[in-house]
Amino acid sequence: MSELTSPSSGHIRVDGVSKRFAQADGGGTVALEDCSFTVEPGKLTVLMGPSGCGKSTLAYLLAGYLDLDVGRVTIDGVPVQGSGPDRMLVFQETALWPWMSVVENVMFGPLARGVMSRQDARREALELLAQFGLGGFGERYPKHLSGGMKRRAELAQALINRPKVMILDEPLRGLDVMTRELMQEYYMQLFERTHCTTLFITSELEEAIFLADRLLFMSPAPGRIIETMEVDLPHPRGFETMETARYLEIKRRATDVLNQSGAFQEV
Amino acid sequence: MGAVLRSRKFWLMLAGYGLVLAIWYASVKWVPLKSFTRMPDPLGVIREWMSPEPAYGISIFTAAYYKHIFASTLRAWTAFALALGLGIPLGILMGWSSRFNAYAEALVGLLRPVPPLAWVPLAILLLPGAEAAVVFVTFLVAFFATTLNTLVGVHAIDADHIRAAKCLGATRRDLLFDVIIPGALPQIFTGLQIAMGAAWFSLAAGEMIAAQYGLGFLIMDAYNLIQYPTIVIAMGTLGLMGFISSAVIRQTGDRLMRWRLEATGSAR
Amino acid sequence: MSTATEARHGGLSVRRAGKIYDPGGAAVVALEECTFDVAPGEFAAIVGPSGCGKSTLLNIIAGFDRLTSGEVLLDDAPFATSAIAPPPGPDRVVVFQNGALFPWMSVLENVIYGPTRQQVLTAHAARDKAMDMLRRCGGLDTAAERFPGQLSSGMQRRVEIVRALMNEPRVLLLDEPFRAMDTVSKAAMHRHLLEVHALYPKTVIFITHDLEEAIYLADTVYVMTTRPGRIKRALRVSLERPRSRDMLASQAYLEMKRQVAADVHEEARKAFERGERELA
Amino acid sequence: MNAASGGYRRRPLNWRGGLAVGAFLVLWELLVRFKVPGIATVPGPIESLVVFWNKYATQAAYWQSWLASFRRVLLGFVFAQLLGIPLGLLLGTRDRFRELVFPVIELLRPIPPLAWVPLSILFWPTHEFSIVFITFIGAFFIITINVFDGVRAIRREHIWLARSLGASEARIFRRIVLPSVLPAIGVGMTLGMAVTWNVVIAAEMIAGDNGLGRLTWEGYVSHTSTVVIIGMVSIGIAGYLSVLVISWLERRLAPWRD
Repeated sequence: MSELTSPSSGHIRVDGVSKRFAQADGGGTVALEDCSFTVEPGKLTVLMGPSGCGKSTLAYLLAGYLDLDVGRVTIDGVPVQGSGPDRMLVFQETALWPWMSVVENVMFGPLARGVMSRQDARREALELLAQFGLGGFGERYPKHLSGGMKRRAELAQALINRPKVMILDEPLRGLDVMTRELMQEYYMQLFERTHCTTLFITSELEEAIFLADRLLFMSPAPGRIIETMEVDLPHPRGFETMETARYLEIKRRATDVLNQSGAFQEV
Repeated sequence: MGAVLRSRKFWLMLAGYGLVLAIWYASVKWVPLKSFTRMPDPLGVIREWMSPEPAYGISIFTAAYYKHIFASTLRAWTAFALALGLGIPLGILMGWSSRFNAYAEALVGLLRPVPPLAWVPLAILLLPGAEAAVVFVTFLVAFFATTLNTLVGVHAIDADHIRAAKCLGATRRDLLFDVIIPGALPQIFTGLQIAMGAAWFSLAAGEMIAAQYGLGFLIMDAYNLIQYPTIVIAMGTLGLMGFISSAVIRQTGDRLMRWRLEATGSAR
Repeated sequence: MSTATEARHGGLSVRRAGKIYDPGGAAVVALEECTFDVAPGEFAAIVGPSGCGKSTLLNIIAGFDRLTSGEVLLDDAPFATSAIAPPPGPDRVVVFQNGALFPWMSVLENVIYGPTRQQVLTAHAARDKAMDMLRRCGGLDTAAERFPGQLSSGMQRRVEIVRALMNEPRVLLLDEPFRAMDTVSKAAMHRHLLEVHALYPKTVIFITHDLEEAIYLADTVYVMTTRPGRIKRALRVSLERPRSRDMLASQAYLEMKRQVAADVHEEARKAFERGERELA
Repeated sequence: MNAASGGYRRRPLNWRGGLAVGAFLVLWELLVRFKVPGIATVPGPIESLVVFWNKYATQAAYWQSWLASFRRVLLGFVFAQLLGIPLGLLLGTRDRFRELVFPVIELLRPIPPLAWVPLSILFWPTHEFSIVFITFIGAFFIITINVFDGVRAIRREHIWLARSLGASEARIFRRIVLPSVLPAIGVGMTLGMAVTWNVVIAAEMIAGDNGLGRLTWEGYVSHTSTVVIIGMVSIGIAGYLSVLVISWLERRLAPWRD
């Protein structure tokens, strides 16, 4: 597995970020209010919160898709300016371009920035797809792939650009529980190979604990970080990690945090 | 209301209308080409349209104007009603039983490519009088749009709704009225709006070719009698009546399908 | 295993059920030699990977599909065989995966639809029973006049369960009802379903991918193999009722889960790999 | 605008469909043979075919009408796409331009294309030009609105992702905006072509001196109903072929869709 990222870079600092969406009738909804946290380089940080608490808004702000009007976001000390290949976001709904073959989707980044010739880009894209178990699917259209396979193709599409940070916005939402568990294991193995700084967003508690080195809890809307929890489960983590007493202990503490945050009332 | 007045959108809209009128006026007045100078100018049209004693007898104050409007509207809505009355049941039947659909879809497929206005000569020959011919042609175009969209609506119904109703003891008749019709209604109304728009398109042509009165006839009549401002008045009125008819259908749809408004309207 | 006294009937026995689909000549064996029994009033969960025939089984019991071989008995009377295909009916009501409330009817109209269509109750009696049931199932009577589109997915699912129970079904069939929900609303729905099952004890067939959910809710958990679907093993759930969330941390629960999780995980992996091979 | 009233899905004509069409033709023949009142003036399918084969199929003038109509349809249609597609793209991507121009389009759109005939005759130097202008109007609004809707339906994630990867605006337009709008262009063209044929026939009846519409109208004026039938069937086939070509083109432009 060629060294995909340098684990030392990708330190994210978020200070006092708020986001308000103005509506046509002059009113407005506050999605985020005074949101502050850090993401350690080379670590897998999980952002956990109820649906509708502004998690995706935060992801879009970090990726540079939404304008930052209140607060500061820096990566390795440099303030974030617009979007770029250093911060790759994998959307909740797959965003592979349906009219391009899978390999073309993956090659798009390097070719768009002109950092590789077409042959090199194709070779590396195919090699990466093979490592993600999609060896024979390069020439297929995205719609011929299953949900799990599309996710892996999107990871290849992002990682070929050697991002400093990977942001994943509830990537496993909508998958059935079993495929989900298999994909959770897959992400863990991928992270343990690349150590790419990752911010993983989810509303599933077990998933959050299984993946996280550090767990951030978000309050219901308007979203704020209300609690941080270190998850010292040993690596490599696998399917059986979820049976260990340590895991259950963390799960119990995390459930208490969620109860206090009022995240459990019926939305 | 204040917000709308201040919004950029409103002023740009006005600017757009103003620009078009200005270009129209300038080109008619100052472009030395005959094809431009023959054109009626906007001020002349508006003056004619609004004046109590219009030079050519057609303005918002004259009875003749409303006689033409009434004739066209009556034809359009008669044709539309026929299309609705025949198209919806046929569309539902085609969606409901695949065997019937196999027969019907082939016949529809046979007749549909023939542009409705190509029927005008045959319609005049076969049907008693030009009136029936114009209404028939208008009906034809609305009928195809209604039938096909009703068929799409029936096919788009969620199979779980049908299965749920069966679980709850619904008979075939119950299924039709409790699931099929309400489920297909949104797509049926899409079809009805397309049908009404298409009806006014065909009506204008039919009236221009074969009618003795109505807005389409008025356009050709005004052209033949070199009453050019009246051409534009009739064109504008046709557009307006088409727009109003579609709006009426949209409103009826919203009222009949309150559940769609309530759901999308209210934040969950 | 608690057998609720009121549930006099609703016993279901599946005897060597088989189902073969024949899309374009390539015979697909969905079910083969599938056998298990559900006692009256018992809450049975069926766990298996996608494509293992769980839904096929449900469709056969509900009357949307027919058996190729074997038979199904309802209260010990032969009910479905390769020859007899029972029509859907109010004695076996399905709560669908993506919800099937009629969006164009109010909550109340949805709930009284069954009994009024079968002329089992007058409109007035149906209304009273419906309001009573809605009130007891989480105070849903306040939403009686609203349209399903205005409710949260959790509330819609509860109304759909009430709509099913209004018909006093012998068997309640739940097809992965909480699949699309996140942890928070799923936990609330589990609590609700257990309360409703205590109030209105019926035989329940609960289809799911989620082993944890199955053990937490059911009296018996049947693990199905990937296609062709067969019962791989049955697990008697020893947790007493009423169930509570802290039981999920108890040793008894963990032991049961450990026994079955390996099987379920293995079937999931096989289905996942076969799925990808078929796409290749 | 919805596809249901537009393109024809190529489906194998099942035996029931064939039976229905056959029954329709036989019924038509019988009605004419038994001089049913009202239908008597019209020739049966067999007679129409015979007359067509002897007097029209070999006649150059007949095929000239095809050419005249096709030329008008093609010219008007192509101009409508050349103007309508860019306009639709601009309306979809430039907010200020949309707020200025779209209300005017909404104002002119409800006016039936045929209503433009008198002004068109006045404005354009020849009848040919005026008819082509009418066919242009027929297809123009439809393609513009469909492309406009197509651009607005582009998922913002598709654009954001391309920007993140460092793509220039030109590359985003070429590799993201255009491909995702292609299906809408296909629908707009298919619907536009159906309307264009409808419009050219009427325009020819009102103001044309040749073409299939004219042929049908002269059949009516000269009370030779056979010509009316031949004209109508020819128009139907011409219209069907045109829409088939567009559907084929659409599938070629967007191979990833089927």
